[in-house]
Amino acid sequence: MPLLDIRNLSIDINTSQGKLRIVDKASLAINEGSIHAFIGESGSGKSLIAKVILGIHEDNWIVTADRMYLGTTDLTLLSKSERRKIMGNEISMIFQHPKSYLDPTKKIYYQVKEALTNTSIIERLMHTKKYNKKSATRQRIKELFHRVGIQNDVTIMSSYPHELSEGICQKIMIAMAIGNNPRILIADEPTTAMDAETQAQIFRLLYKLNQLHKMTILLMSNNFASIRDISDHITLIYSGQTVESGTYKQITKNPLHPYTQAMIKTIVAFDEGVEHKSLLYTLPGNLPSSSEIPIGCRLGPRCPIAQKKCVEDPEQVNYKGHLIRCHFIKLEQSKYANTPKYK
Amino acid sequence: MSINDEFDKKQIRTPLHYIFQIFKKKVAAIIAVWIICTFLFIIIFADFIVSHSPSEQNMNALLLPPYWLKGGNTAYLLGTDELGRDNFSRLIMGIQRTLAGALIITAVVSFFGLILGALASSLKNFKASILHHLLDSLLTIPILLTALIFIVIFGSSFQNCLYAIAISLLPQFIRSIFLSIETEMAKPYIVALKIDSMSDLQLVKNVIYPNILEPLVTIINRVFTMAIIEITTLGFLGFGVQTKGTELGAIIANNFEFMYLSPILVLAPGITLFIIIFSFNVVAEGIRHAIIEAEQ
Amino acid sequence: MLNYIMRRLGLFISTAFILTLIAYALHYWLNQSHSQPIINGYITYMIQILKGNWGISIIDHQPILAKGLKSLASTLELSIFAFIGALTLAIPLGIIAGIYRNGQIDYLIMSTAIIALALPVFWVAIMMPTVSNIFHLTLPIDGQISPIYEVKNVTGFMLIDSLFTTGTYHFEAFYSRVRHLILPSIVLSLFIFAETIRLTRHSISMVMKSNYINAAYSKGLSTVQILRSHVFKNIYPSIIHDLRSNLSTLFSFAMTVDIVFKSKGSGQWLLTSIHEGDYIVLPTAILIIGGFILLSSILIDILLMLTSPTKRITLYVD
Amino acid sequence: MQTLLNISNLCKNYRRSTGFFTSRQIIAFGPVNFTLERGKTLALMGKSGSGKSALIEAIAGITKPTFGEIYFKGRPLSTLSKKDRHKSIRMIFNDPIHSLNAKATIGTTLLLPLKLNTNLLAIEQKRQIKDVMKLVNLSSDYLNYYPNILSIYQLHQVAIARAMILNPEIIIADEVLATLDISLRFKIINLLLTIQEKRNISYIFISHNIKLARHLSDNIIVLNNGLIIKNTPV
Repeated sequence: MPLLDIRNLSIDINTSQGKLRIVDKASLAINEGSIHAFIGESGSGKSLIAKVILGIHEDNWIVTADRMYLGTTDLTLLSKSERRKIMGNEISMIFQHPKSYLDPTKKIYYQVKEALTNTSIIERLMHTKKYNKKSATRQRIKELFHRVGIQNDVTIMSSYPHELSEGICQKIMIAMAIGNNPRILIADEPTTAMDAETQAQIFRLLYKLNQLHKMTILLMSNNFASIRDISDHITLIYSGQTVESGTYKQITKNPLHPYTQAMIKTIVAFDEGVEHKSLLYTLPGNLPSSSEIPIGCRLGPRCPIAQKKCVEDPEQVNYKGHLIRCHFIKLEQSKYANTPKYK
Repeated sequence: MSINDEFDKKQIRTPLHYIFQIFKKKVAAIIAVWIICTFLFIIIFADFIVSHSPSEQNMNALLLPPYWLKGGNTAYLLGTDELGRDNFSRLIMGIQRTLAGALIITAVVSFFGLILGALASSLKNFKASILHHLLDSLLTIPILLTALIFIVIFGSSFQNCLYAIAISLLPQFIRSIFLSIETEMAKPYIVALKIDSMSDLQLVKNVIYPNILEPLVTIINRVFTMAIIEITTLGFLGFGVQTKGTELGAIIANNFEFMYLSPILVLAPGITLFIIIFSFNVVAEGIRHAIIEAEQ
Repeated sequence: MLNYIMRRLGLFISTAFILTLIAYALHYWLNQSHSQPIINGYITYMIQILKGNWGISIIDHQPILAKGLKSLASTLELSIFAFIGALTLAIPLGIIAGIYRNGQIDYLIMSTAIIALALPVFWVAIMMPTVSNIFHLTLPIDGQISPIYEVKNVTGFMLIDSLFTTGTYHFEAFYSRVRHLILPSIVLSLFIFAETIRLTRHSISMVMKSNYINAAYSKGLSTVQILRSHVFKNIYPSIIHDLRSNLSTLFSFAMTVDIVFKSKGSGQWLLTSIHEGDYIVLPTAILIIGGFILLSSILIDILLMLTSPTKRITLYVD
Repeated sequence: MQTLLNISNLCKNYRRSTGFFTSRQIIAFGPVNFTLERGKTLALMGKSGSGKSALIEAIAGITKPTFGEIYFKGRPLSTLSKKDRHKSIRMIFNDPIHSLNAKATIGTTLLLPLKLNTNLLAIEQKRQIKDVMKLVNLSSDYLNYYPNILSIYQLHQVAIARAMILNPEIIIADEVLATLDISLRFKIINLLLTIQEKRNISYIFISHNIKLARHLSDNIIVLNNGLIIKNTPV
């Protein structure tokens, strides 16, 4: 049974032009202890889904879902304030531009301390006996910092955010996020605008957390290439519709949806080396803006195999845990064959 | 000029047009606009509205109450003052002088301020630093003190009051304009335009001023408010009073002693003053919000 | 840090220098007989100023400097009173308006602020006695202190000086001074009140939108806790900075108020001097009032810098 | 093969005040030497703070170098008029949204460089604008639009059109691709490559992605602390 199970989540936003369906029947199932990659271009609705999971969405959003469970709790039944309690304890989130999530006028120590409200009772008893409270918290923060790979903890604790680099700030955010041992960590494009080396560091750190501490991670990204290799499960979203979902192997070796195929073709072809200065493969057209979403399958106008039928909304097909939302999957052709489609 | 003649332009709205469309939806601001229009009407046609000459004295009707109270007289809508002059006529003439004065000051200060602000922003190094120190020191002198000094220099008359206020408001205006230009100049699109060979003055005139409309509205409204308050304050303090013409602050000062006998003498000009400032502020806020909404 | 303070002091000195030039220009213009060339005249003038010889009033033959400072102290007392009153009311209201932005409460508070901003100060000042009469408040409506008390001039601040008279009058003189301050400071506080509400609301709504406030919410903190630990520290620099740039406007209003309430402040001092033809006080007034505003702005700058970590770094960089 | 740009001993220092009276010389970059040939692409790489941005700003004419000279087709750039300089070397900024004037239509933005730098007739200006729109695959309907309703990709197209409008020989791009989605990134690369093939122009660009830099460029220069530590042909 998945830890986080979302089925047919739809988000409508009331605007001056009427109701806009931004996210259309998105489904997401995250298994405990896995890294789940959630991939979509910017503007495809990833962040909106994250906000809905956390319950920090705006009031003019209309959220409907068939099922939205975290473990055994039904998130749809909870009020906003109850949802807020779950945040931090059971779901933690890290964002892009971590520096803006740190208060510029407070030292790092106080900000991390604030996040660590619910020390377990036993831990607290142990510490109150041995040390005074302050050094106990310091000790805990130190441990956390070491877990996320921050070396000079003493200096950093007494620094202000603007004195630190984005990479360090992201590590601090991760330390704060895992401080309360959440059941799931959501990372929303955690490495945007960082240089390649820092990006790699952050991804390595997340991978290590998953491997050593069995942390469940939902990793959202627009870049298939950078997170593909650390993830166990991959879900792709296009313009608010989840198009394909499956294990790492299913998605990379046997992509069935035309969008996934295009995505893989784009990246893999480039990775394997193309002719110098040759044109690169991309899907024709652009991601539709929220006011001009096509009816039916939203990939329709850009899809290489689109037909008349695509103006109807395709049903999601489940094939051995491999979910595809397209009218024209030719299962008998693919059969999870060894020859990947893009070749 | 339309670069693409074949294209149907009807769907595209210019930013100004768009701002105006949003502004039209703001009820309070529109009401305020109509109030301002009424006052403008009063300024232009004051001579036709008044029923009595503001200096005409009627010794048979001293300190009459307004017409709706007992003892009032419809010939004197708002009653008379201690010399038997018609309050209504004096009020109308007062509005004409005060408001017209404030509008002229606002226009003059804005005109010179925009030019000087643009020049100030194109100064470099030493000249800029001298200018800033000069502005800094002028800004430490309160407007009322500056105005008093200029009245001492020019001599006390309504016209000189206007000069004095305009001059004392100018440094503030230049400084605010300069700061807004400065923040706008730091934006990346300005660098891009500089690479298109645009000169600094061209930039300020054609690009920056349209882009800083929102602070501009605030600054100009500020100048107007300060101008009208200073005009009436100086009038109240007894500067620029003239036998013939009249002015709202001076009316209040004249009638001050008779406030308990006939409260309308002080209430009417004060409330008028309040309504004028209030409506201008509401309109300015409305425009500002419209601009902000349009930019989003 | 020291570097910044030095630079501010440098700015203070150069601005003060220009201020003395302006004062001297006015002095030169007012003195019709010019015995010396301009530059020599300026040097002589400055020597006199530095020695403390700021001239003698032609009306009552008293030194202008002492009178000017005493009237400044009176205006200051009024302003500080008004500030305290206005800020204690305006900051909470501004915070409420900022948090419930675009709600009913916000609308109500902002309307009050706009109305308060549009009221002409001198008119409110002359209406104030009537208003207090309506509420049956028997507050004094003019003067600095009741004339039955004789207060010796020690610090120049009547409120403090009146405490030295406790031997004769117990606290009566002090109470009398406080009662005299109430109405004028209410009038003056209207402007500060409106301005502070506007500034607070603006900075609050800016800060509340920021990511670190969202992060604080996601840590499970309540709104009150967030206000206490994250919001205040981030908003007060901008509020104080903006109020600082309104100091000279505020002083203008304070002068108007003390003229109407005849409370022997700077405004009244200048007005009576001008009416009686004693124009020589004007250059002195420029130096005293301008100098005071300049000094307090610079001190506020330095204080702000010392207390806010983010300001500090931006200043390191430039 | 014609050498378009020859940079010799170019250096940029600036003063930063460290005390009330003292200041310190800080070297942004240099001295650096390299050449760029017609139709070739040069990629600048290096950590943040290595002086890449300062270097391209100096080449683009945003800042003045303290020392050294840039030769354009053998002539020192400092002897060229501002107009000629801006005509032959143009820049694409990394953030297309903030580098466009929000109060001007796309047409006005494209027209401005023509008006300020050339003496073309109105008809020729129109023709040139339409040509450049065709070059970047953007419908000329967009000329009457304001930037706020364009998508990110379209804004990038406009930014490229703006750089191409004066028919420059060198285009300088500052991290154009850093924050984009991969598919958009590839589209822009394709566009730049097509333009290079059609007009035979040269690019200098900053990149963080070694793979992309390899694909796009003929030469890669790596900067560290303002100095060239590597200059390798691909």
